[in-house]
Amino acid sequence: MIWQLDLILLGLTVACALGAVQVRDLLTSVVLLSAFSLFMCLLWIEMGAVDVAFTEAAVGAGVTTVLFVVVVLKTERESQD
Amino acid sequence: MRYLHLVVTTLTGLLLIMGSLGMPATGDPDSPPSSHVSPRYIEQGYKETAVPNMVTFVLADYRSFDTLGEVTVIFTGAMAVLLILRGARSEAEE
Amino acid sequence: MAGLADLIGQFNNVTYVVLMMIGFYAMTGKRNLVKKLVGMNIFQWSIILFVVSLSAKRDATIPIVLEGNNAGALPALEAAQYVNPLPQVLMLTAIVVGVAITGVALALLLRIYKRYGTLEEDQLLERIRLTG
Amino acid sequence: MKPGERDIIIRTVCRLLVPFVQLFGLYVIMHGHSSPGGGFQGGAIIASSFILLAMGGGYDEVKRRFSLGALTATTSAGVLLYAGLGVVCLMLGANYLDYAALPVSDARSVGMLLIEIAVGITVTAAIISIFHDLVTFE
Repeated sequence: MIWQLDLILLGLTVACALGAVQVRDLLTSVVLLSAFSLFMCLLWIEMGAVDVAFTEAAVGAGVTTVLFVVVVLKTERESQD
Repeated sequence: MRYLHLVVTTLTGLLLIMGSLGMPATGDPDSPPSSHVSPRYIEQGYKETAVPNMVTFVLADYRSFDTLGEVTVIFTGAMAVLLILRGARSEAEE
Repeated sequence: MAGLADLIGQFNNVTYVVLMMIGFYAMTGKRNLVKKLVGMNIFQWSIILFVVSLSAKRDATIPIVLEGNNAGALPALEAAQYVNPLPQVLMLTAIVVGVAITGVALALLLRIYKRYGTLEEDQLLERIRLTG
Repeated sequence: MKPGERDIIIRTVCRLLVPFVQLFGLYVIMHGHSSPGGGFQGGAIIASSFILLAMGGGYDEVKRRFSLGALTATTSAGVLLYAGLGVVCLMLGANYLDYAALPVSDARSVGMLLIEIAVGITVTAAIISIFHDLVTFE
């Protein structure tokens, strides 16, 4: 564990999460969720959980984003809040 | 009433922060989760199973029942999506 | 220095609560259903962050046995040298199950949009009341 | 260029990448014993190769390569392989899912490899199935 790196990555995840929740364009929100997931993946490599990081990179940042994008493109892209 | 959700969120968060201050510090080698059953896995697992990756042997050997349940959950998820979306199509055709 | 070490040790615990608050706020406060789903994903990953944080150990390496330093004889393994594999196993499966859950939720969203033509909660409630 | 058609560069690069991605997914499943990897990760990687094919060549390209009935059957086949290995152990006189009873050398390692393959089959087929259902819903 390197605590300086830990602190930076935690800050970046919180920033990405806030952006994903607050932004009005849903496609941007989904892409920010993907970035959030990728920072989580880096955080887990830093904590020594390589298998979890691998799963997160393949599943969380890859497949979940594709499923979300399919649904956003099939419905509406704008959100009211 | 408009800001009720903010109040609820803040209250829950404060309670959780208060509760989590008593948690063991991250990286503590003697914390309760690291001192009960996992030393047995780390020290004996390689001898017993001849697999170097600890996550793999705990996932597929010692906790195999658990993984069977998870695989069943994924299967159920795929079947639920199939029934929700493909069932709708046959309903519309009738 | 004990005070600083204690403070550093609580970073992850506090951040998981902050992420969980963000997710909970999105689930309760936002009116768009896709936003609620994004919040649900953040909530889920905050719990995974909490459990994986329990597995970390100072000065420990990844949970894969180092082979080859003395050929033939099995290396003597010490628990303090490797991070705890058990929480990682539990969360590994939780992530993949999360995709199945997200898939089911997105399927329900598509059905709702096909039937009512909107994903905003207040408009949705109004249309449900109108059509009965 | 018609609306549903992709650029030839995107189409060619996606189609060229797919076999390598699938090979890497198989490597991740098979090599999960001594490096990070396993059934869940490898299954997700193989499934994402099909998603890449769908993005590159249009979804009709992918649909020509497998039938829906076979996809559903594959999803169940993984779970059945997993549970069936447990029953095999039961028949050999050991507990359910106790691979040490299998009549091969390094039995627990071999049993784990079979489990990983079963998990990989289920995850691949389940993710492709979910993706297919979401994309083709009208």
